[in-house]
Amino acid sequence: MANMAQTVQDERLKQEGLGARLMKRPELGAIAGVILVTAFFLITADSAMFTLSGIMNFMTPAAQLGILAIGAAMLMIGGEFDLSIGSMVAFAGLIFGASVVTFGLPLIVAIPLTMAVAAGLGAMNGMIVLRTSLPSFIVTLAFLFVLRGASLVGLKLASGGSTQLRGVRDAVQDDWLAPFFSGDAFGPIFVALAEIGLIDTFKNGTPKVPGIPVEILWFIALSLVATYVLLRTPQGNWVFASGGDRNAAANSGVPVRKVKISLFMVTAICAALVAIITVMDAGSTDARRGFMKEFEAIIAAVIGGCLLTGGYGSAIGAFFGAIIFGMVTIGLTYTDFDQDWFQIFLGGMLLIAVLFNNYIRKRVTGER
Amino acid sequence: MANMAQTVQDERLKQEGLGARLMKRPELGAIAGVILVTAFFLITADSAMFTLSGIMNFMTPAAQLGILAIGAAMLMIGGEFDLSIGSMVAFAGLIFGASVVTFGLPLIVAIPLTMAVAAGLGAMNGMIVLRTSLPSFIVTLAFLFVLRGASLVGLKLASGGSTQLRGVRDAVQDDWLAPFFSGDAFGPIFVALAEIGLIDTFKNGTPKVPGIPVEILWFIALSLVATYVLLRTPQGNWVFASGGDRNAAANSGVPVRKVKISLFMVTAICAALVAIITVMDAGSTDARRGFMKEFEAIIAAVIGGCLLTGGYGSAIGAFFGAIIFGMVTIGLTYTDFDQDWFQIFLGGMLLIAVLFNNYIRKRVTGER
Amino acid sequence: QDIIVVAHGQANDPFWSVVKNGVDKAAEHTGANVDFRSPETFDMVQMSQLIDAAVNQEPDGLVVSIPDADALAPSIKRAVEAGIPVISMNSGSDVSKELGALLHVGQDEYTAGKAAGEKLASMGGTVGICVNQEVGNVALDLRCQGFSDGFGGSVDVIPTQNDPAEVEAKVKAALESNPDIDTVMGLGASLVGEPAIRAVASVGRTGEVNVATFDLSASFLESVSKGEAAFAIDQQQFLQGYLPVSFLALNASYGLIPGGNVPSGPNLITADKASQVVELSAEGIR
Amino acid sequence: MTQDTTFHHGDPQREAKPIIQMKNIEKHFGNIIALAGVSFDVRPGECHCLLGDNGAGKSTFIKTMSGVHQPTKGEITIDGKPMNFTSPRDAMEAGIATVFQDLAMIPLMSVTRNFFMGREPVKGRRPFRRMDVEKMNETAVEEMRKMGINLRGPDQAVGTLSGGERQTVAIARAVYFGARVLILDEPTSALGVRQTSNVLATIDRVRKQGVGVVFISHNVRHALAVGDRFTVLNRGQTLGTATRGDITPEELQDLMAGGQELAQLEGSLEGTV
Amino acid sequence: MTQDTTFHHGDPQREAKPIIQMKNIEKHFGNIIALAGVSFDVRPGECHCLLGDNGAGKSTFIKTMSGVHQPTKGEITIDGKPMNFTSPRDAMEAGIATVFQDLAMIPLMSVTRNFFMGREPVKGRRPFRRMDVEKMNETAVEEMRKMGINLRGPDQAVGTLSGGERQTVAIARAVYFGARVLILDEPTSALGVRQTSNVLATIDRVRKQGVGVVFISHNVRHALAVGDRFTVLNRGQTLGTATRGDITPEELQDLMAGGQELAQLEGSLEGTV
Ligand SMILES: Nc1ncnc2c1ncn2[C@@H]1O[C@H](COP(=O)(O)OP(=O)(O)OP(=O)(O)O)[C@@H](O)[C@H]1O
Ligand SMILES: Nc1ncnc2c1ncn2[C@@H]1O[C@H](COP(=O)(O)OP(=O)(O)OP(=O)(O)O)[C@@H](O)[C@H]1O
Ligand SMILES: O[C@@H]1[C@@H](O)[C@H](O)OC[C@H]1O
Ligand SMILES: [Mg+2]
Ligand SMILES: [Mg+2]
Repeated sequence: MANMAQTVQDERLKQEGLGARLMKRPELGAIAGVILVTAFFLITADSAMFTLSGIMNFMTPAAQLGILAIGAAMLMIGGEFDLSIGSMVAFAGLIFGASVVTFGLPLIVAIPLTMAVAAGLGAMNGMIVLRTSLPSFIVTLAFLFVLRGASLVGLKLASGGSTQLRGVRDAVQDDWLAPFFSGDAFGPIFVALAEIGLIDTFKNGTPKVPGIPVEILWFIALSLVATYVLLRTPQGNWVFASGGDRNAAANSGVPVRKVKISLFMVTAICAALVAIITVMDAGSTDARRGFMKEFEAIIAAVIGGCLLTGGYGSAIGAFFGAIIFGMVTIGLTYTDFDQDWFQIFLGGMLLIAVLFNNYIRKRVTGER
Repeated sequence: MANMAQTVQDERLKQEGLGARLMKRPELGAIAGVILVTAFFLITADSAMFTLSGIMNFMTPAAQLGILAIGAAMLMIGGEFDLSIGSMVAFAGLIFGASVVTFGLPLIVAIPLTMAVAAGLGAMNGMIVLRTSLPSFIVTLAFLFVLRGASLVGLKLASGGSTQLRGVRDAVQDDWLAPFFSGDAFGPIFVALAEIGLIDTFKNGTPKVPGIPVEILWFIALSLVATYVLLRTPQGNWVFASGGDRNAAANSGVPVRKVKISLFMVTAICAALVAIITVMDAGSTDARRGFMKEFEAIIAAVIGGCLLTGGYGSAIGAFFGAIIFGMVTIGLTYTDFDQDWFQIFLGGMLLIAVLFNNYIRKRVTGER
Repeated sequence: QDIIVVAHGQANDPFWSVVKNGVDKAAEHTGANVDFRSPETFDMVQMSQLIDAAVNQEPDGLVVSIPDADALAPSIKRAVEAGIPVISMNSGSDVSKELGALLHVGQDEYTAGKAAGEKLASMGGTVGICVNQEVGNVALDLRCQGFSDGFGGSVDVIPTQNDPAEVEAKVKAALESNPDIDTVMGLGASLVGEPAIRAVASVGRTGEVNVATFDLSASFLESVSKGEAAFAIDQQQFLQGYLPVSFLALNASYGLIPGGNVPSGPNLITADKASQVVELSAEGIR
Repeated sequence: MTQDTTFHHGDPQREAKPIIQMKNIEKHFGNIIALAGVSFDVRPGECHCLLGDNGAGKSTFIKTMSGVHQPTKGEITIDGKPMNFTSPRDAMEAGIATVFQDLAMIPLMSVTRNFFMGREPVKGRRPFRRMDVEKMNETAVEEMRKMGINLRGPDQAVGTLSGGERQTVAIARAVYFGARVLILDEPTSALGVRQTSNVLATIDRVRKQGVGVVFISHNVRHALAVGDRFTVLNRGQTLGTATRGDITPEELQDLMAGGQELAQLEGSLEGTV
Repeated sequence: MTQDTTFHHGDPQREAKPIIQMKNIEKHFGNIIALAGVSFDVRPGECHCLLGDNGAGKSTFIKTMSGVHQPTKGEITIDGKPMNFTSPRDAMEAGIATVFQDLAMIPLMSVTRNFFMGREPVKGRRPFRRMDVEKMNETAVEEMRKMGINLRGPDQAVGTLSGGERQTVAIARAVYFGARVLILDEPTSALGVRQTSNVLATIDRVRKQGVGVVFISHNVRHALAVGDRFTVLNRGQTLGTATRGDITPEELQDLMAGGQELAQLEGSLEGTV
């Protein structure tokens, strides 16, 4: 501590404001993007967007994407990709759906089972990548196809010929674990708040917001845990090291193989979690679930400041990246823009948000 | 030359067969994958797959993908991505379609115009990437959305409300340039070959294969040119250098900015070429053309040995990568397998082809 | 008056762009303020969120397509509970009532497929393929199933991705490896129907192999009128956009509503009618 | 040329059993033969210098010793027991710490994180066990200061350090995790005058504590200053091992240049290299 | 300590106009001040040594001179005309060739391709103008041989070369593209005995041809062997410039260590650094 104070007095250092120090963190730069996007929608969007229920509304997809994005971000920091997470959502959804509907398992069995299967597949991805030293891009791409195909075949088996498996809601509705993975949390509080008029209600008196969707809580919790792990534990240090330079890390004694395989497993488990939550919420699963989510997750991580080349990034950045992406995709529907222009706006907003975030960070840190 | 002969006699070198020397080249490793996939289909698929007409049949989509893949491979070697090439196919298709149908321009104007627009957009991509030093992944992703959206809006304008613009075939059929960009080449030769019985004919005597689809010729020509440029010209050297280590390259005097911007332009022009060929072949264009092609192009390049991190790869590798991808996608239809298994099979074959290619290369070169 | 349409297909999908044109036209005619929205891909989870977003804005009417009743039910019910009049269209005829929608405008997919199958069988077909470009969309599965049941003969389903070149090559591959195939049923006109016609031509069997497709495209209709293809199944999706919006506008103004579902299709377009429809299709109306 | 330094070279422990012994190590990369049979050992408390021309195979050899490469042929024993390192972590667990010629640092990571990479100190109980960040920062700054580098702060990214600063991080790290064997591959190449003295003094210090040191250098003076034995490699083979005192600096310098005649400039540069 | 070498130091050309002149250069990285006002010049035919402790700012300074960094403040003139390099290519075109401390090599590319990177010789006519691969290979092997490295082959990837081999590629390249100013940032750090003599001799040779050389080193002997003037940097500032003969080796060594007292070990290491 004394040392630090002393080095700060070094004549080779300029004074630097708190703002500048904060903005150096990759995660905090992304906040600038969130602020910009919020400002944009405050001006252009229907005021319903920023009511409590509007916020829950765009945070729900943001959270579902964000859970994936946090896994993807950790894996990217560790220097690898997983293109199979979208398909993994479908496949884990199938495993979970079949467990509860076809085999009638209780959640306490079905959920760990689903996660275990996902983790096993993630480990397999990782092992192939490490054993063959092929790029993870190509290995997990193969799994993208294989798992997507397996979901189709499996669904047809489980549902007797359809590509949709229904009846999950009925199967789980009385399970004591269900409230942790579906629906809205803190319902009674919201009802109470509505009664005293703090929350808007529909004409029939039910609160417009029945609670906080559980995925939002999972999302926040995971972001915090991931941030803690990355910044405060040895394992987090290993993740950065493995992604920064695999050989240098291994030569310094980092168990690179274990780290990478664990990251593949974590990412797969995140996908399984999203699968469980969305399947329970939707009450059904189909062969197209999670389609393209692998890319959206990577996008969110990159918006949040992760480098594609590994070794740099943050979970909190991915958190804000997912929120930006969620706000932009849902937010545009609150505006009066014609749907034909949707993609033009989506692309434009993404670019502007990222440019702005980048611009702010550079100004503040004085990088060239 | 004398030097080289001398260094080979170095006592610190083991003898090495011609095979080993050849296999060290990234492009030649990919041939192993092609051979494996061919062997697989020779056993499992209907014999129609490897008739002349069957070969043309899978080579046509392979060539369309391959033209994109060669652009993508060069850009990847140069250390950047372009996720907007799929949307660029749609957008260039719109520009081209509108030029010939709506404005009635002759091909000699419409084709350069389309390419110029594409090149301009490519340059814009590149300039944003270089100016902001944002990852190209995120910048071109924004263009993915923007160009896709612009194609829709533009098509509706050009066609008066529909998402399909028709009448291209009628508009171009008498243009002297048309045979270079559509239909089949060497028709007369094939007719002659058919007459002497070297090519199968339909009952009415016309050859079953009316010629070589022009995209296949473009594909081969581009692969050769790209290979030549990469291996034998200073510019090729700069591409490897820029992708290998941007700072080191710039510090050694490589004009990294120019190189990268040119590569973005080349990639966009490849997309425009595919757009022109497919729009003329189909006679129409619509807003969904080129959907997901950016990923397939990257996949083909990676199968062919390009590294995602840049600085390594080959155009010939991408050539074989596209052929592997094309064969695997179309091939299953020739087999008796249940078509629901398509994606499982696609993923599995991709993985096996790449593993095999990798295994062969390692065995031959003695890498660990 | 604010009316919101949430559909599962995108504005750049040729089929849905026609629906959207119908929506826009109705907006123009009724003077209502109408929004058309859809998820970026076929994504039921996101679609339910879009419905929620719409409900938050408390519009005077809501139009939805229902390709997966389980997934969308809670959101639709929430709309109904919130007192928003809901009309369903395109898909979901079977569940529409149960979820509280006022009525449904669309065609029954299975029946349409079956009708097509019967027609193709009557044209002499015995061995067919059903080309599905959107594997996993249950509505499309139903069509192939209906087709297979109505057709009677042997039917293989060929899944493809979204690329015309690939569809063409796959149809050609199927025709070459099984020369007995005499019928090709496509589930979309521009993505499957048109390349299928080219594939049939390239194996020299134009006229021998019957090509039919769901939905319309101007190019495909031209082929129908030239006799290169058998027919297209029109579900007049313009109506699926136009009618619900007008109904809801009238409902908001005067409380009027029709007493039952409106079947907008199926409507087989064969050579005799095709040429009249081409122009309308090119304008995005059919 | 100065050959007698004031270091007290203790008892060379000639009779002590070697900690690590490498026998007839060969290493091939594809068709390239980098090592063609090299034998070498390190005894506790000695500094064994590995010398040789550029490309002789020194780095390849010590990478084999520290588990980075598996030898193509040959045997490694530790305390007389055969050993087969499959990763650098194995070698570390056997008590071998290495400063690699390429330093094995992650440019994007901070000095502290690089310093402790793979061996982070923790505090607190599971599941709240976490890195002891203050201690890490303090230690890193302090160890660097001992080597003669005053860091501006422990959170500067290693990629933005100067060449010598970076090399010092690698040395300080290896020394800090005080092992049974310390391998230094050209540790002083980028160092300033002061930093070099510090490193040589440090070698002397740890040697006296009984650690076996392997020291690679192209600088005859540095080698003579701290070395107890000298092994010279040439084109992948050993030219022999000499003991301090048995060899003159001139002989050693000739051996280091690969035993070849020096370029005709040798005379003119006498004493400068 | 040997200070008189047999190099003939020609006419120091004290009166010649500087080729390049840097005035009050400052360079900040964010809140880090790497250079706080440094002035420096190079005259034709002289070897100007830039010396200083680790982290003093030497590399940062020569990067500014070769167009890698733009100075935060200060002026650069070439032949008296103000210059503003926006890229290293600009500097090269002005006749400045540099060996960077990090070498600026692409590990995945072959020796030949690295050697000629950015300045490939071509043959044939447009549009068939192509690299003259044979000539490139021959030249690369030959230039490396001149520096004392026998390559196995010109197509070995630079990433698989030994440290000294790699450094030699960078030096041979800069020398080959014989410029008006040759900047060498610690060029001998990884080199063997023979290779070092060769490099020092090469510096001497090109200087005699009228090239201005900037030479950075931590080795007092190397500096004294070839230097005509000596500028010492300390913590981003100039401590002053001395001319050959006006300064004793001991003074220079003290200056290089940043003017601070050497660690207490200095005595014991006398003459070894
Ligand atoms: N991975 C590799 N692939 C091919 N050749 C290699 C590889 N690693 C090293 N070599 C070759 O082996 C030889 C020995 O290299 P090494 O790095 O061990 O030399 P060194 O003695 O450490 O030299 P220096 O003093 O220059 O650091 C060199 O000629 C080098 O080109
Ligand atoms: N990009 C950068 N960002 C932040 N600080 C930097 C950057 N580059 C250099 N520095 C700092 O500037 C100072 C000068 O660095 P420089 O590399 O010029 O030193 P040097 O004199 O070459 O040292 P050495 O002899 O060790 O090579 C160092 O303290 C370094 O930490
Ligand atoms: O549901 C839609 C269907 O009716 C149409 O035929 O094709 C596209 C589908 O999205
Ligand atoms: Mg070495
Ligand atoms: Mg330096």
